Amino acid sequence: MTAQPLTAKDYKSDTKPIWCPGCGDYSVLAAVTKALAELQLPKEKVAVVSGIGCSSRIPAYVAAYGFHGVHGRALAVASGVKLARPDLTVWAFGGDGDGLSIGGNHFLHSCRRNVDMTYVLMDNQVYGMTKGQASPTTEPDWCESKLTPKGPQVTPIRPLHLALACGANFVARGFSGDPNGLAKMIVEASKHPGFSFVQVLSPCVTFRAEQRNWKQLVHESEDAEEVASDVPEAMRRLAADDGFATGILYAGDRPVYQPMHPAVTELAAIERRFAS
Amino acid sequence: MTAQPLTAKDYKSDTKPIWCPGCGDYSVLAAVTKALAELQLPKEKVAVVSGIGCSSRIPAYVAAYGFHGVHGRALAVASGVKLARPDLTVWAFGGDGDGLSIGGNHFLHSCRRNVDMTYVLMDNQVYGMTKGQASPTTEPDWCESKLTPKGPQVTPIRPLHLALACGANFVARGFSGDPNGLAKMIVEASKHPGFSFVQVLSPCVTFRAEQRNWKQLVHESEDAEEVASDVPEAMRRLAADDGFATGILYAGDRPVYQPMHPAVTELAAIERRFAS
Amino acid sequence: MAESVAVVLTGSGGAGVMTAGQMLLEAAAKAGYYGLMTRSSGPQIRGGEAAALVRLSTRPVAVHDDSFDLLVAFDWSNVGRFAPELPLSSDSLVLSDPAQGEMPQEIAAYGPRVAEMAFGKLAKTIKGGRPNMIGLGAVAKLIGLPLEPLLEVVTEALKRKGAEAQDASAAGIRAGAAAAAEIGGPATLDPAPEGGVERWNISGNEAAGLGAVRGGIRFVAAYPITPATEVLEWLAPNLADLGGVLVQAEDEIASINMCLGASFGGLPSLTATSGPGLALMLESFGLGIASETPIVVVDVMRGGPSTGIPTKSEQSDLNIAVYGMHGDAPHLVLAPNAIEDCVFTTQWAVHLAETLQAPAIVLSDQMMGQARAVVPRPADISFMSRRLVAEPCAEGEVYNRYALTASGVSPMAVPGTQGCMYTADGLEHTERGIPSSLAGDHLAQLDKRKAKLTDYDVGDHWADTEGEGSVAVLTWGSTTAPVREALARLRRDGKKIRLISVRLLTPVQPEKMAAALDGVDKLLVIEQSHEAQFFHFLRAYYDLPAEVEVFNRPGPLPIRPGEIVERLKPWMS
Amino acid sequence: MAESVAVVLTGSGGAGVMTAGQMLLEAAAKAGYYGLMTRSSGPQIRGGEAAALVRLSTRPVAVHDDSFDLLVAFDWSNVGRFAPELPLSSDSLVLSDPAQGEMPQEIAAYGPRVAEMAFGKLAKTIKGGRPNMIGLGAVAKLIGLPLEPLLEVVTEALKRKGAEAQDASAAGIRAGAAAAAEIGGPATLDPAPEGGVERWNISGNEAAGLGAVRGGIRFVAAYPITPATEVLEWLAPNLADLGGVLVQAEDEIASINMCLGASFGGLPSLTATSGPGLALMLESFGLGIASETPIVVVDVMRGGPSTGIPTKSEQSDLNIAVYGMHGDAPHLVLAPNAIEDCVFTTQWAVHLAETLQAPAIVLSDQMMGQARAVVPRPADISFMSRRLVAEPCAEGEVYNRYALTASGVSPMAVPGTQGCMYTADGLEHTERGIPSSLAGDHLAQLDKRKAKLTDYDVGDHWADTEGEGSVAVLTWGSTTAPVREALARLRRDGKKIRLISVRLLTPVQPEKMAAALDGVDKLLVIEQSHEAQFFHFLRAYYDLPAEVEVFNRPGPLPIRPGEIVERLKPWMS
Ligand SMILES: Cc1ncc(C[n+]2csc(CCOP(=O)(O)OP(=O)(O)O)c2C)c(N)n1
Ligand SMILES: Cc1ncc(C[n+]2csc(CCOP(=O)(O)OP(=O)(O)O)c2C)c(N)n1
Ligand code: SF4
Ligand code: SF4
Ligand SMILES: [Mg+2]
Ligand SMILES: [Mg+2]
Repeated sequence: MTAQPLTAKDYKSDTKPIWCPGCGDYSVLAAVTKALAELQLPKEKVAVVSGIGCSSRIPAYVAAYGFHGVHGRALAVASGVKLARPDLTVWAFGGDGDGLSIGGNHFLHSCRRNVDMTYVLMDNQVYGMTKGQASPTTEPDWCESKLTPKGPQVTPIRPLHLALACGANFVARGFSGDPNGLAKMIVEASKHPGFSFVQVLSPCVTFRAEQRNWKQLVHESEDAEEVASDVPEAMRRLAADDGFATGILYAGDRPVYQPMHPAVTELAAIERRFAS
Repeated sequence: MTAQPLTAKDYKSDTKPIWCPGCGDYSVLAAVTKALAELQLPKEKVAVVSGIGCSSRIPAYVAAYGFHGVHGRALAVASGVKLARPDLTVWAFGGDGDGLSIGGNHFLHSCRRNVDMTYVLMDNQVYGMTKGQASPTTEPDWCESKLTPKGPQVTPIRPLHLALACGANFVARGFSGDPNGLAKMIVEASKHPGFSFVQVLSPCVTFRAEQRNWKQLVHESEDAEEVASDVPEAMRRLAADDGFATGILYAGDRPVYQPMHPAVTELAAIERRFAS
Repeated sequence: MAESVAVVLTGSGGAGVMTAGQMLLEAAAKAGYYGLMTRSSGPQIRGGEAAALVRLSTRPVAVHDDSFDLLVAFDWSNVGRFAPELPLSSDSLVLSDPAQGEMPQEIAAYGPRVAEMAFGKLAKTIKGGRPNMIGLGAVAKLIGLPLEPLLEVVTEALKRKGAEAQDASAAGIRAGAAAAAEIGGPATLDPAPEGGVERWNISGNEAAGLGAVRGGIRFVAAYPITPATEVLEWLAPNLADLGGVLVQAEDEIASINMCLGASFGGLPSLTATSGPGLALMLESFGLGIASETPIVVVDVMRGGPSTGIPTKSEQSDLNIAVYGMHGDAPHLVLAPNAIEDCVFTTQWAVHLAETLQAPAIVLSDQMMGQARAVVPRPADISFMSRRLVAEPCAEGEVYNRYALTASGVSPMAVPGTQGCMYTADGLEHTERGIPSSLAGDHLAQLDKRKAKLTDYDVGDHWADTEGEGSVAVLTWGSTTAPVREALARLRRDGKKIRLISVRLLTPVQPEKMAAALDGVDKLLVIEQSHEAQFFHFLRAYYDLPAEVEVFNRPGPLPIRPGEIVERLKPWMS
Repeated sequence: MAESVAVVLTGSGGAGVMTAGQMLLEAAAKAGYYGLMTRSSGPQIRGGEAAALVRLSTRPVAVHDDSFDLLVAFDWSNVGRFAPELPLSSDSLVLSDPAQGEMPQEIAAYGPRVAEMAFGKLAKTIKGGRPNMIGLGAVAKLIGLPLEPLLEVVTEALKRKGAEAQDASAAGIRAGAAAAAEIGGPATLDPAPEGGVERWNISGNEAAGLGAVRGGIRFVAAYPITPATEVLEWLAPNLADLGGVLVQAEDEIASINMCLGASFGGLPSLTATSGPGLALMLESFGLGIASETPIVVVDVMRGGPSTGIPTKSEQSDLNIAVYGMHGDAPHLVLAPNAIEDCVFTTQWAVHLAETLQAPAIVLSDQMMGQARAVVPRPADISFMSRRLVAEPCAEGEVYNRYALTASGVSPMAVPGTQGCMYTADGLEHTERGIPSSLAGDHLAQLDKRKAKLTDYDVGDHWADTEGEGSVAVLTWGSTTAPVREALARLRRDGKKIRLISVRLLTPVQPEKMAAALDGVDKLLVIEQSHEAQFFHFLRAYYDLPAEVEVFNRPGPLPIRPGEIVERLKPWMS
């Protein structure tokens, strides 16, 4: 059967996003469907997993199997899917709150466990869904939330640093304003064995309207041509990071965690061991 | 009143530890009481907080206020104590499972929040209390647990790397085999403003008997005289870390998170705002 | 003339229906009326269809009426999907802009009277004019609300925008009122009551926050969640002003553990959340029970299970609140039964938690929490007792943190108290606080933790009861409001009927309930839960009359007074 | 001669009482007996006082007797603290080493017969001899267990240690038996039954693991916790051998979410934990309910609340298991009632979860889980139905994941199935799976999720019932064992009495219960919980006879058959 190649549009579901007009997440969705088209993955062999948040609504908008889980647990669900079904391509998505606040522990352990999947963190430095509170990536002096009227006063998490320190096997930063570039990056992340992490700067135009000018701030990383393959080198590069440099920072070769192997025994043999 | 200075013994409670004979935790306890004596803190002004695990039993053995909480939440409880009671000296304790597995998210966020307290992680690279499973610091090929008969197969967390990446303001490693050195380190950690992290190598003689020879492996860090005050430099030093180098690695000067301030209004004035 | 008039304003995101609704409520308050406003909106984060539901009255109103008198639609985008929330009758008036197309089928099906008003066109006649202001003016005219207070409110609200904006809005209001002069209003409000009752404009979530600080809460750690976030938003700046603090934690587990730490440190502590967050807190809530560390958790309930329906109300967290802890875990569960009662019930929860050294859950819900009402100022209550703290111990004296006392409450040492150093523990323990697995210690401490709650005399606050007769309605929480209104209607018709609205769910009060039910032979239990959680809870712990019926329904549609009257009619001879 | 004999071996850490106990059990099994062994130890992680409690019998025994016939103390260190767990009678024999000092007061208080044996000295007479082997030999002699199987077991166990160790132990056993010849045994076992019933030596935790794999579980993600860890320890290597996998997760929340992911992927999935872990899992358990993703959670209950008493048993997680989720959240709760029933009940739980696409909780407990028994091989059961999966959809066909079907169960598409792509969601949704906050969708899905459980015919497995008459005992879980034994005693005395032991706690089965209770006018509810959680659960959901009494007690002391007989006597005319 020589089927027509699938286009990005084929990977869009017919569910209409609930996002605000102008939200960066639309472009992330576009990048995802482009990436799927680039990879020509059969729709039914892809699982898109997320938590809760504006960004986490993405699975329903992709024509693939999806799991819109609870807040903060996307990576645990995604790990379960991939460990049980190594034949599927598993992509997890979520916001900076979902992934780094309530979900921080699963981020830490997913980085080090190195299940072969891709995690796209749609970072808008705010909790969009709950109407604009500070997230772990918010600046310490951002005073627009009534919950932290004097700003969160806490040093933001730098997602790439954290991913590297926790052992992620592929670390990159993209920008929703460049869906083509982002699509390529997601393709690379997905192809790379193990746990791949992509931070995407994706503006929240409603609660962080000033992020509209991220397009002015975002620039390609100086080291973009040459991906680091060693953690200290990647760390060194990050030392000068302004948070807006895009590109693939690091690609490592740690062994993938895939502990499921074919059966070697029958149940009856196991049961016999109880006989006394 | 010119009271006698308190000795280490004065800071020991009369509750007998449940630890196995030879457990490294006895020496951590000794170091803690020595440190308290060194600091001459009034017993009632000290709060010792922990989670669950062999190591987490320590509060009851110290003559101070203590909170033996649930598994993995020591840092959250300790943060609450310190935020509500800035006048107290707050020390949190726990194992590698308590602090880095189930408690990983609170570790991450405590490092960055920078409440003025000290966290001593008693690392034996195993879950002692539950009879010997792999922890996040266990070697990938350690096969002694029935839960992971082929070893955990996951890259261990390096606690100092993680603490640095998450923004801890003071980072050190000690060894229970040197209680005097450890006591000094805890004193420094406690005096340093903000969140101070001390990883203590504390052997589990029951489930990791081979750790008895840690005393051969532990050595003072080459950079011990000169504490790094800048994160990239500390990271650079860690690049060569063998996991057994003791000493204070890093001491920073990030602002302490202490958001409680004296009242500026009466409740009545606030209530009046509801009047329509 | 009508004692109360109910109005809905609907339109898509930019139409400003929420602003208009709020202004209407404030204007009515200024004019001496009471009122209530709730909101509904579509699934979009921003800019979706929205509805402001406003009821104005000469007496306090805690619930919407069976139907709305007036529906003003600035446009019809997706308004059809709200139809079940916006019941109309044939007496209702629908006012819409002919430029916005047809009234949706679902609204038309109610068979209301229809009138047109070109909000858009009229607005364009005014420089800077906006359709919602035209609509506001029309509403005022149609329901007989004087224009003056409305103009005052609008002028006040636009102070920062300058005179031009103020004038444009005022002109819009006047234009709307003028345009409505031709149209017969659906009902005209009775004149506002005379007299100087102090009235507040407050939401249930703000009220819970106020109750907390009245009760002495000075430490809050929490993680945002709909529909509880406004509790926190109110508390954050006000706690800071009062010398306390609100910490935004990394998750709900951190939140409750920070509260435990702060309360251990001596500061009354609270967190607020909704179902999913409460679920995450339960393990540590149990630590509060075992270690006898008082804390208060406000759960603003939303539709469940799981993520469910975050923006809609339901009374389906009763089970988890009452039974959701592992082990035998006695604790306090309270529920406010009206917006203004969120003040009292939360304050009382803090009081009970502190007095009994036990964690408490306050079950509010989205309906109360996010509704805004103009109500009489909630009375000041001051409770006498506080946390029983330990005195310093002399050298050699032994301090037993978990001493077995007559009341079950043991003096709690606050860090800083000399000689009383102890370790709070979630492991079972001796009186001293030393871990113990002995049956005797376990039983003694279980008895103690239970008795301190069941032996405490909670007085009359355990429930609101009213009326007499052999028929009773037993309910709780926000469902109390429609029940009260239904019963008032029946009483107006000379019927005898009792209301028991349970405020203190646990510890259960069998004697007080038996007294309240004395002489009742027919009982209707009313609640907003698919599984009839309240009814089964009552069965488990109380002896109910032989004839019991249940009127239960899940969210999001509220139970309306008229439905309750219908359900009761067969019993009303 | 006795049908069963009960022996305790005690001593401090190094004494080897657990090894000896295990060998005794195995030897008895070899000799054709049935048996049971449980353990008790002090708070120390290692090396503290310990007791092996062994009962041997000619028929299967699921519970310890009212008292022990023989107590062998290798030393007395802290053995007093076990006294309440080691009831003795005046017919009991205590055998202790005179070199180890006085019998503790608490043991002496039982007034047992006392004999001395110099375990230490005798051991020293043998090269490499150990006191516990002397003790084992003495026990065998005193209760009439043949030495041969014991020698076989010991020889087998020490195979790796070499002939010298084997000989030393054999010599020790013989020496102990010889030394005991002079002492009159407390009771002599009846001869072992003839015939070739296949017998297994299995713990409840192993049995739960076996039930899981029999049911088809191939994915487990879990976090260790006492007393559930052995379920995982058994599963890890065996799953690997069967082509499945056990993942040790970072915490319980990750565990259950990994299970949800794996089950979504099509693999039957399970996790095991105890109360604190279950509490952490509840939010995500609710996600399983709302998204209709089957998973099984085994909760091996321990003393609560909070960290409680990790090493001791209690039936106090019933509330959290039945009611612990936010929202209206129907799900399955099952409880095995004996060690070997852990196989069947866990297998059945997997079957029900998969068939009904609903999460299930299996409530085992420390008593069953960590006890080891010699029992007849649990029967093979095979259930016919499995998860209803969706067929591939053609282009243009719409797949409704949450279709409203007659049974409430909708075909579930496993990823890989062409054309059926859908998004599993914890938000309320339409049949298609699209988030919806409409009352109609909510009600339809709530009805569906409820009906698929309540309408399913669970057959006879919902409870174990036996006996007849107008008096009944209603119980559940591990408490069933002493009830069975008590009722057997009463029946031997010619009394009529019924047993209903509920295996399926939810969905409730009102019709089946009514049938089981038909003709009962006196009911005794028995459970191991301070709050009488089971009794209140029964009240909430079932109509009980007019005369109901409750015999409830918290852990850790088990409820003994004799106590039950006493409680029932007044009703036994
Ligand atoms: C357990 C739990 N806690 C809190 C919430 C409320 N909540 C929903 S989304 C969200 C944060 C969203 O922020 P982020 O993950 O950054 O996503 P965004 O909306 O910004 O894309 C929160 C706190 C929840 N649904 N569940
Ligand atoms: C919620 C919860 N999950 C699991 C456990 C079981 N548990 C108790 S201690 C422990 C790990 C202990 O390891 P660690 O923190 O390294 O302390 P150690 O005993 O090695 O000092 C675990 C898993 C628990 N008590 N609570
Ligand atoms: S609130 Fe922000 S993140 Fe959410 S949909 Fe709107 S713009 Fe996007
Ligand atoms: S098990 Fe290990 S960590 Fe625990 S007390 Fe014993 S030696 Fe120490
Ligand atoms: Mg965000
Ligand atoms: Mg450890």
